[in-house]
Amino acid sequence: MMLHRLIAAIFFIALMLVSVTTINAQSVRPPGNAVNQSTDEQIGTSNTLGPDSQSKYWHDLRQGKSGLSTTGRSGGLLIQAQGEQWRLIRKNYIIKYSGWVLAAVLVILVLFFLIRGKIRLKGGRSGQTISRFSLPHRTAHWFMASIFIMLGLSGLILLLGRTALAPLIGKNVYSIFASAAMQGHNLFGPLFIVALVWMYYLFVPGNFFKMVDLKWILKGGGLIGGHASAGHYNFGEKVWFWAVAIVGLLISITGIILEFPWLSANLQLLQISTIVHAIGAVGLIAFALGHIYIGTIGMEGALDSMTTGDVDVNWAKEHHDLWYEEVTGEKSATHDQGETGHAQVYSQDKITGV
Amino acid sequence: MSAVAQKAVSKFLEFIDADIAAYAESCVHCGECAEACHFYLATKDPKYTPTYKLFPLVKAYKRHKAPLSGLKKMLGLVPAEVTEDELREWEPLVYDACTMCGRCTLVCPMGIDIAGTIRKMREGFVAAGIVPEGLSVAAANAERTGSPMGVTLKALSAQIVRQEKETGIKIEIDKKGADYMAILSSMEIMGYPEIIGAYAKLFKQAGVSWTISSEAFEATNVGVQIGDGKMAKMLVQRIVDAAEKLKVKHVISPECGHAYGALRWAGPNMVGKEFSFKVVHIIELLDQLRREGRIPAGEKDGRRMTLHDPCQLIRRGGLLQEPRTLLDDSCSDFIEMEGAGIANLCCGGGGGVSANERARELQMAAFAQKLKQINDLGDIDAVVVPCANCRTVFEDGLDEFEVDLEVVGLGELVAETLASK
Amino acid sequence: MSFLQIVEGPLFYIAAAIFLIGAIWRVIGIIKIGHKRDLAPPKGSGKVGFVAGNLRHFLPRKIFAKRTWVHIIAGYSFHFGLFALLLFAAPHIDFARDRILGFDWPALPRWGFIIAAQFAFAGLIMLWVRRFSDPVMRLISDWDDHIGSWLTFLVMLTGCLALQESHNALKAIHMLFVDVWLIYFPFSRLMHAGTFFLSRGYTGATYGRKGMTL
Amino acid sequence: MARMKFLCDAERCIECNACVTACKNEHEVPWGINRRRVVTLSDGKPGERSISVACMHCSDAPCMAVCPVDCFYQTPDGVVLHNKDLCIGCGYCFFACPFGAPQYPQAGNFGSRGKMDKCTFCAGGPDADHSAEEFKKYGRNRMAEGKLPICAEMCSTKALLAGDGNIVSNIYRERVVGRGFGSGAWGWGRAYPGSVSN
Repeated sequence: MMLHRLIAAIFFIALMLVSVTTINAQSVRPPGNAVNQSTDEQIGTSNTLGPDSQSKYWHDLRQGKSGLSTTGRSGGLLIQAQGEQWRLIRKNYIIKYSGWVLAAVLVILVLFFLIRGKIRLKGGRSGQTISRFSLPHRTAHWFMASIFIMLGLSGLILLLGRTALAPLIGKNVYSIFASAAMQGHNLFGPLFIVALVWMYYLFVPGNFFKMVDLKWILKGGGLIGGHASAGHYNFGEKVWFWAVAIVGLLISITGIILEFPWLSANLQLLQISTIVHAIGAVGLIAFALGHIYIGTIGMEGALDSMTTGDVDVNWAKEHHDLWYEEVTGEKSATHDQGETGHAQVYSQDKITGV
Repeated sequence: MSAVAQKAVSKFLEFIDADIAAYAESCVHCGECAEACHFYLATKDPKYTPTYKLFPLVKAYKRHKAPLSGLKKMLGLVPAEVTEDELREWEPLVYDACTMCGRCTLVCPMGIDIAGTIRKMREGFVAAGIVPEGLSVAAANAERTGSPMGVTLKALSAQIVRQEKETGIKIEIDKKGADYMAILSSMEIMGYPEIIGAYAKLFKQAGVSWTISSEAFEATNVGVQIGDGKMAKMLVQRIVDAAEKLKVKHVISPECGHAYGALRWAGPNMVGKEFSFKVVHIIELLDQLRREGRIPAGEKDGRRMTLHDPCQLIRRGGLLQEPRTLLDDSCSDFIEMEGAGIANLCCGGGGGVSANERARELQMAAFAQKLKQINDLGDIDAVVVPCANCRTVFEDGLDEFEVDLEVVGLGELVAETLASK
Repeated sequence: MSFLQIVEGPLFYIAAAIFLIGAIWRVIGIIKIGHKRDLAPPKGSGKVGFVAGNLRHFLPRKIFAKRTWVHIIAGYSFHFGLFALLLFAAPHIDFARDRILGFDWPALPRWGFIIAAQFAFAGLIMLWVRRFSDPVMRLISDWDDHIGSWLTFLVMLTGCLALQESHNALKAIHMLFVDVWLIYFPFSRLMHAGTFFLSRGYTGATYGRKGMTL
Repeated sequence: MARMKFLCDAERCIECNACVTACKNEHEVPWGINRRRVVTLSDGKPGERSISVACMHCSDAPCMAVCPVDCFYQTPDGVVLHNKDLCIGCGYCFFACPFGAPQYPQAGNFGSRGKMDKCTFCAGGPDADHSAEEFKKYGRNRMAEGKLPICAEMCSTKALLAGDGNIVSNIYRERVVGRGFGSGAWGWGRAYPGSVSN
């Protein structure tokens, strides 16, 4: 039953997407032998006192057939049929599962931390550092991070508040939170786009996938054991980057549609937007939790790259050996033979003593 | 608080006027000034951020002198006392890492005159006796002979005789009632004595009556550089006395950065009275003579040249156009470096830094920035450096980096390209 | 008396008084320290320099702007946004009319308010983020810088969260932060808003007297 | 307890829009908001029909289900009301409502919707009956006065029926019988599933 409804929901979303994009596809010429029927004459009975069944008439209205109206935002639309589907998807899938997904990610992270512990530097800290992220990179990252956190919190309050928060603090207090969250969410939304574009521009070099990434995946990213070579960004970081870029773009577009609803008179578009927006956002938040974990308590020395911009040389050798070689022209000796980085050699003074 | 720190702090407080108070209040720690400071640009070490160099003085101000500081003190919200250790920590920042070039003021959104404040801060360091050794040697020399390099009258006389021989023009010393009295920086006397010949040639042609005093020929004011008010005053007084004795109308400040400011702007305030003579910078004077047609330009120098803007003359002296008009007449292939003019980079050795042996490495790092600016121009035959101190720094630096580039003074260039009568 | 009535009534008036008296006290205090008379014959006018210095420092110089454009944009964006919000937001004008001045002036339309808020927030977040990601800024920043940034941020944030104008609690929180901000102002670096014209002007006057180009 | 329902007899509605006007007047709703509207089908063609539509006060109301702040409630009479003090103007009820009932003041102002407004079945809101706040937020509370919605009360052709669902369906049934043909009343299949009368 569950599976059936899920499939139906996915099918519905796909259908809505298709219907939006193929709105003009109805201009297909009918076959030559088709009987030319005027659909207008089919509406209603020919005689107001006649005995005809009106089931077709009402059925069409039920499916969203429009009339004319001089007043009201919905115009001549009598019954908006897809609102019901939207309600079901939102209540039964998005709100229901997004909380569990986020909780599950947290549990997995806690379990991972308990089992694997902090990923330490095998060689300890060398005391020598190497520059990893420039000031603009760091500024853009933290700009994005602060806006992401504000949007994430306010968004989750709106999405899950009625289920998770309102019973605890009461409807009246929760309404205050929700009002603030919505205003804040709408306010910071456009800034996310600014941050996204800026970040994409700064971080895209080095984030394209290469053969090394396949090897990295095969070795499980070195999390399970063994060493996986990586350039400036490893496969996980690249996936995170592209997730932010692509899902971020989706969220931005749908967010604009939702924030400026008069841009489109199409209610379906708004409904699809809320669904895409919520799924994308929950996905990004889940990913972000992992990102925050590995960047802070998960891995020794990782946070340095975003605070001072300089990472320990041993950290660079252990986690981004190919990048280290590329920058210093020096063998890091931690990876397999034959996986040399680019031959571009920089001067030694990129490394600075502490 | 130790007695040493006490001395420094009371000197700080003595020097904090409304200007410095406004500066201390207005700094929002935006960090822009770092981007203007050649020491920061050269090293990328945050401690060379100009506003950071002022911290001890600002602390003292906030604790003792700021309005509402009494109220804040009751609530325990004022900064702690400045300690001797702090002063010692800051000493290299205040002496080695600031040429008082004032470039930071240009970038500062609050217009804070950090260079001028550093100058006053050094008074506190001198009072506490926390001064780099190189500078104290120069100071001792100046006290003894009136010249930081210990140039004696005998040495000057020898140079004058040589220049007289070379130019064939008689240079009168201690001529009473002359219009102009020239003073020179020790660097010029010892390193570039041709300037004396140039003066002779130019003034002869212009018909200017001038002289050099045997009692006060030294322009360099090491007191200003080191921040010793007493000595600065003594050195200025010496010039004032000589000028009054010779009854000159003008005193010519040489091509030397701090000397001009020390005499022209700080001088009257130091001796506590208005001068009976006018102080005029040699570039100003040459520009005036040129405009009056008294020193017409002859054949131009064909070498490809650029101009270094000495901070104390151009940025902080206001002589932005004068050297350029003079150069236009003297040089046929002149090219400006990027960022030339008021915001040009400092040579890295002003404000006593070049006299401070300890700061040599830092000075060279800063000079590398300057050198890059010049190298970016491509092929350059010579760089005009109208400041004797900058000139020494240039020659020292070019030597260090093994760059072959001629450094010329502006006065000499004008003299060389003078139309022959 | 409700919480809102307290924070926009007596507490607001007390805070405003502290703000005004403190800020004026401090500016006058600085001016009263005074200077020694300058005996050197001037080459230009100090008064003209005072004004010129104030105006000149609004404009960044090209050579530095190349290196610091992000800070310049962030700084201007924050300050312009903040002043647009402070002076032209409809609720602020109503508040000024009803409680302080008795007259009003045209307010920003709602979209104008939101755009101004975008600029103000983007700028402030950028400036603050830079404070801890740039080693220079880390070295020179102190608690006052961070508290000032955060208080201003919270005042702006709570104001914008109350944009629906339907919950007294949200308005009261905004007013509470406004009161705290007003009280904090005269004792902190936020005072630069009242002293910047002095520091620019004094330097400008020095430059003006010396005939220096700005 | 009676279950309140609306019914619009499409065979009788003459598109006079008096229900819309009466509603606006009775509740003094602001500019741009119409709690009720009249939709004309096959306009100007044979078989033209008009239907007056507003909130149908659904049994399983979608608005109630999707509201993030849970501001809707249903009276024992089956009337769906909402609390404007809780409403944040998110617009989700409009996304979900089949009948396009929720309305928003200043819609389009940079995405800001004011607090949602909709037909109350002339039953006011959560504030005290007949209080000034109630009138300002929700309009007149005729139900508390023992009266039925104004739109139906003043409908000149009695096309719009409002009141106890059983009585309304009885009237309609009689009409259908009298007219000699049968069909489902407009909207009932959606709004009151399982109670369509024929």
